[in-house]
Amino acid sequence: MTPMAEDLLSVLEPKSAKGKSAKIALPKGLDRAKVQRMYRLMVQTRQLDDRAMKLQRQGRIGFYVPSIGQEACAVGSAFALSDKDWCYPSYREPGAALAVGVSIQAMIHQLYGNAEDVTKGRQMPVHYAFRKQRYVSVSSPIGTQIVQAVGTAMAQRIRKEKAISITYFGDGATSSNDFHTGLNFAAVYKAPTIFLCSNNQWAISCPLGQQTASDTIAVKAKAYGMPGVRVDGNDVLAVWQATSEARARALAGEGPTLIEALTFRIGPHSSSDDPSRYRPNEQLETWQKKDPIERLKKFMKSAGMWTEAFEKEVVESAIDEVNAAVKHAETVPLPASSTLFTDVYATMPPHLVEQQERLLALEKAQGGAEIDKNAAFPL
Amino acid sequence: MTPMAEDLLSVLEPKSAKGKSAKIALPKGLDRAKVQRMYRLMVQTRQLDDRAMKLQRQGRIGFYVPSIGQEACAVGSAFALSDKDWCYPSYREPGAALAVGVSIQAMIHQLYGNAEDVTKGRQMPVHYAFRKQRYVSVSSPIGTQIVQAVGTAMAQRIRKEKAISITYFGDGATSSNDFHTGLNFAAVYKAPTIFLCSNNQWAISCPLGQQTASDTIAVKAKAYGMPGVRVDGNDVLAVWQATSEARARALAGEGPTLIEALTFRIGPHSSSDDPSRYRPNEQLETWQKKDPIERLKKFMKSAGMWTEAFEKEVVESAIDEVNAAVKHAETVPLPASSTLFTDVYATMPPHLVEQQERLLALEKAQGGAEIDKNAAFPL
Amino acid sequence: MTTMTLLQAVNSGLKDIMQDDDRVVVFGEDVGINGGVFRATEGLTKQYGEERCFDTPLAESGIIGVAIGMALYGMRPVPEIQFADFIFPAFDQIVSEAAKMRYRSGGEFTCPMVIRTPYGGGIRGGHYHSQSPEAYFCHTPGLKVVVPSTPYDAKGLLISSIRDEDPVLFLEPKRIYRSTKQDVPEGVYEVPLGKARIARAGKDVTIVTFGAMVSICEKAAEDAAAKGMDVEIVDLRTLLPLDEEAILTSVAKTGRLVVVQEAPRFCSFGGEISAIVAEKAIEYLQAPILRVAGFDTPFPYSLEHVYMPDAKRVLAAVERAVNF
Amino acid sequence: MTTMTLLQAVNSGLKDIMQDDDRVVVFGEDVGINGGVFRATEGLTKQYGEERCFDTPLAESGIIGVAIGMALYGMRPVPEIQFADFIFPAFDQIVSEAAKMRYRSGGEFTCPMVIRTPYGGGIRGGHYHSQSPEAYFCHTPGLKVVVPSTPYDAKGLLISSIRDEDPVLFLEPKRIYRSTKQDVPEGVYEVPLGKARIARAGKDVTIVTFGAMVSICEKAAEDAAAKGMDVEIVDLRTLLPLDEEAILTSVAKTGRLVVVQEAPRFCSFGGEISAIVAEKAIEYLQAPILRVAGFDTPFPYSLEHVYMPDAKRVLAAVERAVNF
Ligand SMILES: Cc1ncc(C[n+]2csc(CCOP(=O)(O)OP(=O)(O)O)c2C)c(N)n1
Ligand SMILES: Cc1ncc(C[n+]2csc(CCOP(=O)(O)OP(=O)(O)O)c2C)c(N)n1
Ligand SMILES: [Mg+2]
Ligand SMILES: [Mg+2]
Repeated sequence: MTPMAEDLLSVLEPKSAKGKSAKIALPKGLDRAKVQRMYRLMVQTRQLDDRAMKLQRQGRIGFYVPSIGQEACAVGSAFALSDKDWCYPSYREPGAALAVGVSIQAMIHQLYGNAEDVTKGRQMPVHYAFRKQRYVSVSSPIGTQIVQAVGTAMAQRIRKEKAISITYFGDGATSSNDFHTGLNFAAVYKAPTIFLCSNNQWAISCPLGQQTASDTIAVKAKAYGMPGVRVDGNDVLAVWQATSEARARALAGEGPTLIEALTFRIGPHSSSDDPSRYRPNEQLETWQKKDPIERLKKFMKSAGMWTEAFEKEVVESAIDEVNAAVKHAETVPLPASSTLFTDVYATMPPHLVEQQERLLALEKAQGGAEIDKNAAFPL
Repeated sequence: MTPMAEDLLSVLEPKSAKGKSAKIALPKGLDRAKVQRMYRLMVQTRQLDDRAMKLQRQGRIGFYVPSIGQEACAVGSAFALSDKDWCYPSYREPGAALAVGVSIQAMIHQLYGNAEDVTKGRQMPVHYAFRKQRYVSVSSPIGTQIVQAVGTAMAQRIRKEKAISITYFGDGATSSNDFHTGLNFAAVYKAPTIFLCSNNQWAISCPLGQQTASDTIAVKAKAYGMPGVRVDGNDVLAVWQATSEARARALAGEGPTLIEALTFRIGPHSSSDDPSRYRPNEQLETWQKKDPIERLKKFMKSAGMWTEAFEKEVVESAIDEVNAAVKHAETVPLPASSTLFTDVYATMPPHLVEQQERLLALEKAQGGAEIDKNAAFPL
Repeated sequence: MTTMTLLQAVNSGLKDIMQDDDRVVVFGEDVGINGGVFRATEGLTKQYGEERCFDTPLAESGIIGVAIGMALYGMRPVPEIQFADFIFPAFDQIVSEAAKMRYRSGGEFTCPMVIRTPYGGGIRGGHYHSQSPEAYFCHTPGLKVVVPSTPYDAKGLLISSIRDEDPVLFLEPKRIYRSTKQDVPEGVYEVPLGKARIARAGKDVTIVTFGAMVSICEKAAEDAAAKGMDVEIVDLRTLLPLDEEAILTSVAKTGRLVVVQEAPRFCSFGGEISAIVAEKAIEYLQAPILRVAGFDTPFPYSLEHVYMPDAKRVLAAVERAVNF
Repeated sequence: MTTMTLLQAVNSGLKDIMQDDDRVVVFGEDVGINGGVFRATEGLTKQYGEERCFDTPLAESGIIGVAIGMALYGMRPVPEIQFADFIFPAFDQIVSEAAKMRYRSGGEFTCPMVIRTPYGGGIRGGHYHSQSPEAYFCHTPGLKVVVPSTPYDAKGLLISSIRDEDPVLFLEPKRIYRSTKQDVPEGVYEVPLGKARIARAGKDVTIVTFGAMVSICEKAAEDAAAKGMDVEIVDLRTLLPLDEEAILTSVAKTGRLVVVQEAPRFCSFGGEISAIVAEKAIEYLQAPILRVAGFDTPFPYSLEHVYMPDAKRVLAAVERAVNF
């Protein structure tokens, strides 16, 4: 499949000028505490994913999209943001949500779509939205967020705010209309936007070569007159560095950057998918060896940033937090039927008032509707 | 504005290795008769445009889009096609229609939208469609034809036909969704398609720099892993050569090519537009000096392919043909009211039969509807 | 007060609201130096600078997508789509994104923006410069759809739309952009969304209509009056959310309903009016509910005058209803 | 005859028509080796090769645009849109291009193709895997819109659609993809477009519906029968062009009409049914025309079961109509 190109930015596997492996140099701006924090975020993401996939298999939540193997892309990039920056994620960046300060509990409520879910059970699991963290509502339609992120960046510039927007998407999304439009608008207006493509080399069952005939995703930046950068997406430090550099350029008025983070989707596309139908096993095995958590751990060990005790604390506290959140979420009921009608508009218009009243009257007279036990996604 | 890049393919103004101007070499495959034919097609196009703009100003037709200054793009490229190739034009390629064998009379009927117009007066002027010449129905929405051309090319390949499709569009259209999708699909499937962008440097009032931040249009091909070629669009021989080469590659199974033909829109965007509102006069003057007809004429003179008598015959016969066609078109009535309802479907469904009957009954009872004399495009 | 055309009223509304609210940003194809192909944005770049009124690349999905991102952030974008016929590349951003943002995020994110676009026939624009696509948007919960029919309403409704907290599609009837003038106040004022206007009071038949069809219906009503039929015209002004009450009140009075629109009939907005009345006021009806609409064909060029509902066709329906 | 689910019937229809007509080409996201996310195209690539069934890049506008180019050329493309909710990026190609090609070119170019897409709720797919967008397409002259409700019809209607000379949107009710089985003939056969089916004969109330709502209405009809109300169910099968005659005949018999659909109510397809009856059969009506529909909100996730019309809500409407 896609070979690792020569110009792949890597921190954890640096090459000397002669192509030999060289000593790892921590990127400027990072320190021990920050590296440990990124490690923790990746572990939390992994634990959340693991547990959520199990909950789905047990029928306790309806659907899930794991990001296993791609934690470095989300965490490394989002960790480079400041608290005025806006984030337009796809469904495969729970690590970014954690990195910008969303709580595991809030995310797990969303998976249950219960009455404490801030999005009121309106969307399928993993379609998070957190206003406080400027973590914009995840959409299912692929690519739509890309151009929206540009709008926010343009507004930030009009408002002269020292902030940027970042948007996440996959290799498949580069085929979407909005990829084209988003990158083009951003370049024309020199909008302070970072386009982070997690190139995990598959779009459900379609390999990268069926998505595009270009050698890389990064080269697509040339079409828009913007810089394109290719980074080892399983190297959280390299992702952090590439994002930080792009962010600095954006703040300096130099416009957007396309970052291609080369990675791999270790798990299924979603809880509905069976990759053994289409994906060669060898490819999976090759990539399993590049696990982003293991790679960072190896470096941290060598740099004296990692101990068994640290590991234990990180893993156990992540598990505990997830467990507690699941436990609580399962005590919370579904949203009330009346919430079906709110938030369509700021003020409920007469026809919705009428529909709401009629439904509540019917429920009162005959009892509520029953959940269809046969319904499962996808059928 | 956009500078003439170094790598601009030119036949009429060849540069030697040292950058000095060199002797003009007729591209392989062209001869005296063919060059003369292209000259004639450009003159016909110009005469048609000239007259049609006047008809519009006189209120005899409702709308027109001139291609003055861009004749070489359409004629040079379409002249390179064979009679199995399919053509997906935009509104600014009357020269391509003439080159693939459409008659001036057929085009002028369309401008009048009369009962002899093959498209039955269904669309505004210049939205031609000619099945016999595989000249696909021009659409107003920008860019839509680009991806359709790819579908035809894919079908040609499935059918193992020795034929290609070509599609025309402007610089503005490179911002459209369909530009992205069309080029991407074509490259992935190695479809035998030629994408011919007539970069006339304006999209109505928006200059190229507001459309894209890339230095050229041709560079956009890189995003799709296909060759991008830049050609002097006011040099009909160079356009012919670039198209012929791209066509040969396509037939050889080597896939699509993006050709950027650098040119300039001498006239207004359309009969509704006033370029003096937005366009610097110097730019116009610079480009008027590169008139594609004058440039070819100069070469033909020097190559002994042009005489006064030839010129006279070419111009006069073009004028005569246009005049005769206008004269005839004006004798033809509008399509009958009943034609409003045909061609929505292959077979008229009951609800349209009913609507048709009701209308005809009303017309019979009360007389037909009146034309609104105040209606003019755009209001 | 100044006497203005509908087009001037739109321009005036934009100017005044941009003065009033610095979150308002206007953009689209050719809206800057060119002032829009109809000149609705004339002078805005000059007055407010290129950051507040600017041209965009030729991509409607980009225009709307960018507007959404701005709205989420806290601006009040007012993107223009050059002709309503060209809104479809942005359809996904409008119906999947702008319309659903508030709901799907549980109110965390909202999308106040106004998409202005000229719509409708009668300008010899043929297939792709004439359509009336309101039905597509009226079927999309989360959107509001507004259509003025007079200069005064155009300005007031536009300002109300821009001040509204939800995304609004503002359809401007281009056929009457310059056809009549009316006194229009200077400065900002509102005409409330969701409230219809009785364009003409009458007792025999109700016509429900909007946009450029209002004046056609007024003409038909005069012809009807000459024949002794007293027509009431309800000009909806906002199609979604609909002023059901105004319609039902009028129908309860007249007992007869004719719905008039330019768009094709099948599965259209006008059908919703019929359906509501057939559900809620059938007991008042003394005649079938009739619709006068565009035919169920694409919009033609040469035969535009035959295609579009005119006073004759409206009158014929009024007569049918009265004589039933 | 083989007993098949609706999904298997679709797959069988594709297999047989591809055998019968070598112009038929199938493509879309994940339709190749993966056989489609629902497996509707399972085995096609294996049987007919990668030129006749293949995966595409992730771009619905590309899928449909390419299909148009193939259809113009003379193929019979059958593109798949993975979920109907994702059809909107292709909206422009469908409504501006495919639908209008024959008309705008005066019949010079035609666009026979079938867009297959699973639609509707009831699978816990939330916002973007549940919508019923038929109204958008039914308002678009030049398109046909077909919705099967049984395995037998699914195969026969699909084959008729592929043989049709015009573009067809073929909406597959995914909720009932695997819920029931039926005998389905082997080999190609047709169920004609434009003809409704009386799914249940009755004399007191007419229900007009289609797709996955047919079985919901059948359940409601049984409950109604238990209460002494005799319900007739018209399963439309083709929404455009509509079998008006079947509807009017039934309403003339029963004098009462309930329209049932999953989509939101406002400006929907169901409204058209009401409007037609309110225009053409009002003299037969003994009750208001009622609609049972999705609420006018985006499609929810957790409360899907409350949102979707169920037998209870249908029954309530039937009772209201009968007791009016
Ligand atoms: C517009 C649209 N079309 C189709 C889908 C169905 N779908 C969901 S995810 C997906 C593949 C996405 O691939 P990619 O962009 O590479 O992201 P990844 O899942 O690999 O992270 C598809 C086809 C969709 N969600 N939206
Ligand atoms: C989708 C769409 N948006 C807007 C328009 C209005 N419009 C017509 S031509 C045009 C500019 C096209 O520019 P370009 O592609 O460079 O072609 P040119 O006219 O210069 O030949 C615009 C904006 C349209 N026809 N279609
Ligand atoms: Mg991917
Ligand atoms: Mg141009």
